[in-house]
Amino acid sequence: MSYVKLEDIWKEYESKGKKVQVLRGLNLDIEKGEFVVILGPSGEGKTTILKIIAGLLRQDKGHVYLRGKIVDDLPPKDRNVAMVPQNYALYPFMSVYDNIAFPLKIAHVPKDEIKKKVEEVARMLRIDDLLDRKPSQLSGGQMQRVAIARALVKGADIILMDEPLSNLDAQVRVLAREELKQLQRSLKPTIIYVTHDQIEALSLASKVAILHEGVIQAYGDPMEIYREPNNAWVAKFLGNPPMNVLKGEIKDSSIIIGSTKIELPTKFRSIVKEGQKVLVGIRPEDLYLNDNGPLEGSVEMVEDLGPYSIIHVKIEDETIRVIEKSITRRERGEKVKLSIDTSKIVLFDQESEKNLMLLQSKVESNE
Amino acid sequence: MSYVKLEDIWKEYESKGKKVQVLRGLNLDIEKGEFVVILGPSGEGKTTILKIIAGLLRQDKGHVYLRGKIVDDLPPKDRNVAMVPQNYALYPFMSVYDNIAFPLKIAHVPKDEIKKKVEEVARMLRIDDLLDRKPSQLSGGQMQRVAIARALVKGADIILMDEPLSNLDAQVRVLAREELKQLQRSLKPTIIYVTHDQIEALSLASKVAILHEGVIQAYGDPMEIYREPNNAWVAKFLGNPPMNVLKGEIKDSSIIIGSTKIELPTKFRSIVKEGQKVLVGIRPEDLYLNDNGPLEGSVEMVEDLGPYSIIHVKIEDETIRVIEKSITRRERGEKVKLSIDTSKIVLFDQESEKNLMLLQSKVESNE
Amino acid sequence: ISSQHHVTPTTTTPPTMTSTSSTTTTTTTTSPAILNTSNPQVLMKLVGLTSPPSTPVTITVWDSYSTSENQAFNETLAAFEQAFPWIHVEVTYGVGVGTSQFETAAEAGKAPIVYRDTSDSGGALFAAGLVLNLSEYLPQSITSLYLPTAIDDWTLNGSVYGLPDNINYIVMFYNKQFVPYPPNTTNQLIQIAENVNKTYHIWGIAYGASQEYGYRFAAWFAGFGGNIFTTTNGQVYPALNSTAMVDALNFWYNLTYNLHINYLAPSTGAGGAEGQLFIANKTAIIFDGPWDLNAYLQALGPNLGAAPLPIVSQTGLRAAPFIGSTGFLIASPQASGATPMQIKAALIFVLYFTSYQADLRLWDVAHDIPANVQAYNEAITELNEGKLQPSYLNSIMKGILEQAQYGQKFPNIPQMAYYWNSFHEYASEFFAGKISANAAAQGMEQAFVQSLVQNGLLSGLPIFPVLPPTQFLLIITAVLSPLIVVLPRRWKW
Amino acid sequence: MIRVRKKYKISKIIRLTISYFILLVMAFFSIFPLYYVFMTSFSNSPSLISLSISTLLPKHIYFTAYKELLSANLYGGTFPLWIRNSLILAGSTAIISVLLALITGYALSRLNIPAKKILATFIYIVTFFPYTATAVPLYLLFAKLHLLNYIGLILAYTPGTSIFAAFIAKLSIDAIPSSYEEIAMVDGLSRFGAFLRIIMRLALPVVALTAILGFSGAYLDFALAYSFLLPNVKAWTATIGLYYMAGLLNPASAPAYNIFAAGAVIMGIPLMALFIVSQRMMTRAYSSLAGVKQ
Amino acid sequence: MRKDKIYPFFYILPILVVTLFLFIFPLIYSLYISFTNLSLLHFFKYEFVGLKNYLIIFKYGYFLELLKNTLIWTVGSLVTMMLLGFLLALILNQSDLKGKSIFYAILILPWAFPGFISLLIWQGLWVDPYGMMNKLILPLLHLPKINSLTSTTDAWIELIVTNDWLSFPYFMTVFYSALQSIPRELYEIADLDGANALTKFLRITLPSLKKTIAFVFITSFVFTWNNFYPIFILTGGGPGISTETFIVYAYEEAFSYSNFSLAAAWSVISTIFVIVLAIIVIKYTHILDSFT
Ligand SMILES: Nc1ncnc2c1ncn2[C@@H]1O[C@H](COP(=O)(O)OP(=O)(O)OP(=O)(O)O)[C@@H](O)[C@H]1O
Ligand SMILES: Nc1ncnc2c1ncn2[C@@H]1O[C@H](COP(=O)(O)OP(=O)(O)OP(=O)(O)O)[C@@H](O)[C@H]1O
Ligand SMILES: [Mg+2]
Ligand SMILES: [Mg+2]
Repeated sequence: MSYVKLEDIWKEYESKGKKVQVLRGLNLDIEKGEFVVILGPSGEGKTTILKIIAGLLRQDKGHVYLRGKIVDDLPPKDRNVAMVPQNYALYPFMSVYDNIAFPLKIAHVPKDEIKKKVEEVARMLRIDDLLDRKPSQLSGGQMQRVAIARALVKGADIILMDEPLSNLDAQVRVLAREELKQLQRSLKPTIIYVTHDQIEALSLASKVAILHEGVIQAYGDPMEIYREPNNAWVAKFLGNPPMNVLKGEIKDSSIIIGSTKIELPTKFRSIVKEGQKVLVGIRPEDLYLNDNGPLEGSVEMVEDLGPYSIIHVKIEDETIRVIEKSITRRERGEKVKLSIDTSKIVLFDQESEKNLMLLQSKVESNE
Repeated sequence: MSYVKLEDIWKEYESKGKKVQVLRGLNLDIEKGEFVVILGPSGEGKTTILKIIAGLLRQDKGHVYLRGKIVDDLPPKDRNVAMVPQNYALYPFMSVYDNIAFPLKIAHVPKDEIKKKVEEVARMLRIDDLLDRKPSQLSGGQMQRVAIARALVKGADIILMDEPLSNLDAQVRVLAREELKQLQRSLKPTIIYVTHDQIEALSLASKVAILHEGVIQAYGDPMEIYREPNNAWVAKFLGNPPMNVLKGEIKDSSIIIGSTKIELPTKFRSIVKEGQKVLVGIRPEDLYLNDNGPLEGSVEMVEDLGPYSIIHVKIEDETIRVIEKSITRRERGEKVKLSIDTSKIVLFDQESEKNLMLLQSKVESNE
Repeated sequence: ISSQHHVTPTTTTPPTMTSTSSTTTTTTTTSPAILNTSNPQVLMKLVGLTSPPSTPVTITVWDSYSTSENQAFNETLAAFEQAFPWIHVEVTYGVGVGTSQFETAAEAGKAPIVYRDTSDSGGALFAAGLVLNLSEYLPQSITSLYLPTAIDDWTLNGSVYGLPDNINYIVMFYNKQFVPYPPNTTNQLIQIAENVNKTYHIWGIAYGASQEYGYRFAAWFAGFGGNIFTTTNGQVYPALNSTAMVDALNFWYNLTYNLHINYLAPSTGAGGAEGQLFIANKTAIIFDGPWDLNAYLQALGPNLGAAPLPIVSQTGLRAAPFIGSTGFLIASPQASGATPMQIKAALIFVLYFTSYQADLRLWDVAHDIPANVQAYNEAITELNEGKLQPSYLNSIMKGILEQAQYGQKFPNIPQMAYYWNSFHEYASEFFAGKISANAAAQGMEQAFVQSLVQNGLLSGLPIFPVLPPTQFLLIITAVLSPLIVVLPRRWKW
Repeated sequence: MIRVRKKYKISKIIRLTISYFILLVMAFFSIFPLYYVFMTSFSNSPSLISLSISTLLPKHIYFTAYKELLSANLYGGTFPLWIRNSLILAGSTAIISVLLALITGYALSRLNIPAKKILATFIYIVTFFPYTATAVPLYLLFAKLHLLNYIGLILAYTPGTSIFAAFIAKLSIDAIPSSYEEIAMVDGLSRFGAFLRIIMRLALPVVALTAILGFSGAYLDFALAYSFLLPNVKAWTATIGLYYMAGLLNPASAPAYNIFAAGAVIMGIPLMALFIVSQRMMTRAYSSLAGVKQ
Repeated sequence: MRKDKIYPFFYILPILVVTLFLFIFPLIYSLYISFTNLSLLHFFKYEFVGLKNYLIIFKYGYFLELLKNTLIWTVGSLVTMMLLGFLLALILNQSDLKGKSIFYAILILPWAFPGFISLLIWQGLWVDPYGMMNKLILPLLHLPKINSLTSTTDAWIELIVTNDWLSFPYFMTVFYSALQSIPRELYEIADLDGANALTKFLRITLPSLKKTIAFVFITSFVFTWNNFYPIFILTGGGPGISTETFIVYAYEEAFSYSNFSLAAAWSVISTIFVIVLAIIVIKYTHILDSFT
């Protein structure tokens, strides 16, 4: 049974007389104890989803189920969910202790019990020495931990997080990410986490849901989606540097990309038709600089990033990104050849931009 | 001759009665046409350096030279430098056109000349169709381009940039980076670029200057510093995930790390003494999961980031990060063995934390 | 901002001050016209000039005339400028009775050279040294040009400090629609008022209880046999705590709260509540001065009547209002920075503007009661001949002039300044029902005494030690020391 | 669950009903005296103490008060002239107040001035001195300096508004990133130029607020204008003029409250329009007060 | 000194000069005058009399009475107008309220109308029984009539209601602005935690506005303490001196009785009171910290 379920959620905003349809029949099913990251570009409605789950907004259509029960008419306070908003929303005039204790005080929990609980959760998050401070005296990372502590202290087992790391320094963010992961591992709450940063999504999620145009485009294991994206948009959106997506055509059991010809991997044989126009998705890490490679181009730009380099190779009209581990010494303008790990390429229909492989399996399962 | 030169710059701030010595005898020499990235953690004084170059702040001690001339007493407007501040600082009440034209208007350039110049630079930066908009109607990337256009339009050949990409979405940031690089290549201004994001530093810089404790810790080709960091701090700071730095000791032409013994590469033979305590720096990408490797540990955590994965391996008491290209399927707790590309390891003195190799070459060159 | 309009009379010291009802002439007093102060030659000679000076002289004038009075003033001014082309007059109109304005300006040395004010305020200014002693500049004979009552008001310790252009006091205005005959006694007054109340359902009387309370009440106080001051061994002492005061207070309290025939109005005059009620036919009788005549005339026309205040039936004494006067003063050189020649020009100005012709013009245009003897006589003649237009005005003016017989001297000793507030404070508490009439009379007396003591006009205050200024620096420091609290602990300059 | 929703709806209706009720009552309370003046200005027989309730809904509307007010000539002064004077005076005061407030706010916010805290506290506390204590000394001082004129008035009006506004300006400028003016300086403006052209523009809500407060302060003042300008009828401001025009300070004139009311309406309308137009700016300016550190 | 250390002074200079001339000079002058016997009787030849004026005030003046009145006036006005302003701000701040801007525009009008004229209008409105207040409004609400001539309580009601009318728009605006700048997330989080409207108000709204309230309170406290027009015009301090405040008294002393030195002493005493009170508040709330 799903623990959090969104069923055909529609939501429209009206601002200055203009109506904006933000969510358009969104469905999402989350199991207990999962860490689901909703990933999507800015302004696509991620915060809106969280607010609808929390009951702070009401959907125009559709239903929200929590713990198997419909909650459309329950006010926020009766939904027993906790939330860490985008900017933490710590009460600036309360000490850390009071911030964390706030939900308990409202619930009229006895004083000493509050004290016990707050101290416990503070210890767990290593903020027990900060309890006397005001939020303005905290660093970003500490604020985040306080916000999480406040969410945890109620004992709500569904926690909604709205880009909790977006205000942190790169360095701190890495640490915070690791912490969060540990936390989820030990307490096992159901976390719905919203972000537009895919590194976060990939490194945190047990499942990732990719939001675009008001619906979930892809939902599942992040690496699965990474490997086998539903459609070209997801393919390009997920991964940094993004997947190279090239136009191609199927001919004679090969894929013709411009003037290059690549062998069609066997798994696609039954799926594509002769002459079908496709989009070929190749991850930058599945391309290798290789003097015997079939693709030929010239180096346009090299980005040395330490652990790996990104090489922009211009092939005919298109620029392809290639990842090479460790430091490269390619020069701009240098001619290079590339080979492809064809087992890893993904094919999309050129018109619908849908993943042909998944389309096929869906057709199959429907039959 | 150096084009921008900072000579023994000291700067102290005072806030709430406490004095903070931010810059402590900083020296920096920048050639014409270079793209220098000043990289340092937050709050180390990067912005301060830019402001001192621009003349917005006055150093307490030391001198600033621009184009070979001392400019300590020149006000900002006479230094002929351009600046792209951290938040772009586009005037919200002016259109894009007026924003770009502003420096020219101040200089009382004739109207039609302004128009010509603005349009030219706008075309170059592909914002010529945005000229009528207000900054609030621009996306982050567009804002950046407008800010750069404003910097370029004056024709100043020294451009100071203060973390111009820090407010952008991850996706956009990659594109913006590429653009900036292209731009520098075609116009050849001298760019001094400040950031705390090392990906940016590594991918953009023709030279990188690493700022820490008020002085430049390392200055030079980014990959050189990456490979051969001056000291353990730089080693750990540069690179993401950072370099693994382990305590070791030289014994019998080997490096003893805990209970593991690694052969001492020949290049270090003449440098280290028997029994010397060292810090051994190993980049995560120079470690390989290899069943025959000398190091043994258990997987503590795996972060799949798409193009590569970071595997945290616990060896005795220390956690080591290892990069593996592409997606890994190691499980938590799994026992693994690691081999090291010993040719790439770096040795530091355990006490001074200085790079032994560079120390040696310095001694030599001094002799 | 002062909503307080009209005279708040202040100090003057007359040679004789306790005369209850110094009778004023109603019939013509033929005085030999020795001086024609409208004649340029005469005036030049009076101030000791044989010929006009070679350079023109400018004098500044603050005038306090009302709109209609200014019509007359402007006519006189035109004539004056023709007669004295070498005197240039800069007039500031409508200052009101800005005594405090004048004082502040004087302190800055910017006072106008010529200033128009009431006699009592002028007396205070004279006592303070802000205005000239005209007796030092003009022959004694000029006093005979003015009504004795008027010029007395302008005399302090035998020195004349200003020249009057009118006299004024309050009278009883009534509405003939409601009041069949002007009441001659308070019993009649009550009877008429009760009748009005019953018949027309309007107020019999409206009596303003504003800041000017004391000025108006003085008339009734006198009617009940009271005196504001007594003098023992040359020492002036307040005499408010008397049965007269208690009776007078109770009389009005009775009319207001027991008989409900008097409306206790929050503001006085034609602009105030009492005047508006009168204008709107909502009250039959009010007590007000001729300065508001025009407003009532316009509203009531032939229905307006004027008569002297009635006789207080309990005592048989007339209610006697203060007889005041308004006139011109010349600022002392210290206050205005005037040159001797400007002073001379100013003297010519004040004489000219209080001359027969000037005063008569005021009478004709604005019905001011002349202070100039000749003008006064002329006015009486006109009235007797019924020359005023419209004709019902003649009887009204007669009624007004008749009151002058029953007035009382306006005390202009400096002590008088402290009467107003002392009286007002306790009278208003009495009418608010907070204290009894006895307590009010006692309280006002005590407050009066205290004010006098505080201002050094009555002995009784212990002598305070005068510390040297250095010690005061210490006190100032102590006083300002709370400021230290806000200073940060570690302050850095 | 439907009941929960219903309950919520009912409580919402109750809440809104109470709100509208209070708003209507208060709206009536605010507008009643003004409506009263407005009606008085169109009446023929003037009285501020309305003698009948029917004054509130008059059968006839007279423009006599306006005609008289606009055509009357008091010793060379006319109401339109005084209004013009008032506008000039108030406008100048507004401009100077804005400059002073923003310069001070800028200095407090941005510049490193020794003993800034003490200075600011001191300046703040100094404004606690009442008018009764400062009026006479000020008059004397200005008389000595030959400043009993518009310049003096503007000088005297400015600080009251400015000091209060400077604190709000300080808070607003705190919220403006300094890079805005820095970039302008790098682009060729001096610091003061950047202040004038960039900071003032970015702090527009405070500029508007200060301007309004400065304007209305000077526009409505009576006491100071009275003591400074009295001798010169042609230099009077509308408030003084109106006072005399309506005969309030002139005991011997018939009171003309309808003229007074007409003047008040003429004076009040531009001011009210100004307030209403800039209410959003004001709200924004004041909200920087809430941004103070907790 | 270096140039960049000097230029800040040019920015602070204008306000310093202005303060010096317009506040410090008059203050010192008043202080000085309060130690002399400057009055109409000693106009050009006044002399130093030390603390005499102060001794007179404490010995013969109505010091306690005036202090009590001033406190009633200041606290009474301030508390009611702040509550009123706050209530309206809260009402206007409801997101589902329609016609907000119209109501706001109407409610702000008293602030935008020439104040001295408003006072005169109110003076007329209060006249018993002819003013509209007593004739129409109060009977309509079944409230007793108000006559400031006959009752001290009535006089205070009249003064405070009028002053409320004059000033509530200011407080409404300030509080409304402040309310709007409270982040909505704070309330949303509290909603999730189950806070009811009252709890949210007490635990979020009030604490968020603490500083604003404190700042507005001090500033307005001083303003009201020193504001004498309403009293001067409406009751003139009566009946008796039961509505007279320090400032009204000082004003009358100076401008009606020309006893400048005594008036100065009263002003000084009054000022010391406000300053001490204000400093305690400033110190306690640290309100000025954010402004400096
Ligand atoms: N109250 C509102 N009124 C009108 N439009 C709104 C409102 N709230 C959000 N929107 C619009 O709805 C869209 C989705 O908003 P939402 O905040 O859910 O996006 P988001 O995905 O959380 O974005 P971000 O990553 O920037 O936080 C946006 O385009 C936004 O402009
Ligand atoms: N005006 C100032 N007064 C006092 N301290 C200051 C001031 N400006 C900066 N500092 C302090 O000086 C140090 C350096 O500041 P700077 O802004 O140069 O750092 P930065 O490297 O640019 O940091 P970031 O990456 O966060 O932008 C910081 O610790 C900061 O707190
Ligand atoms: Mg969001
Ligand atoms: Mg910085």
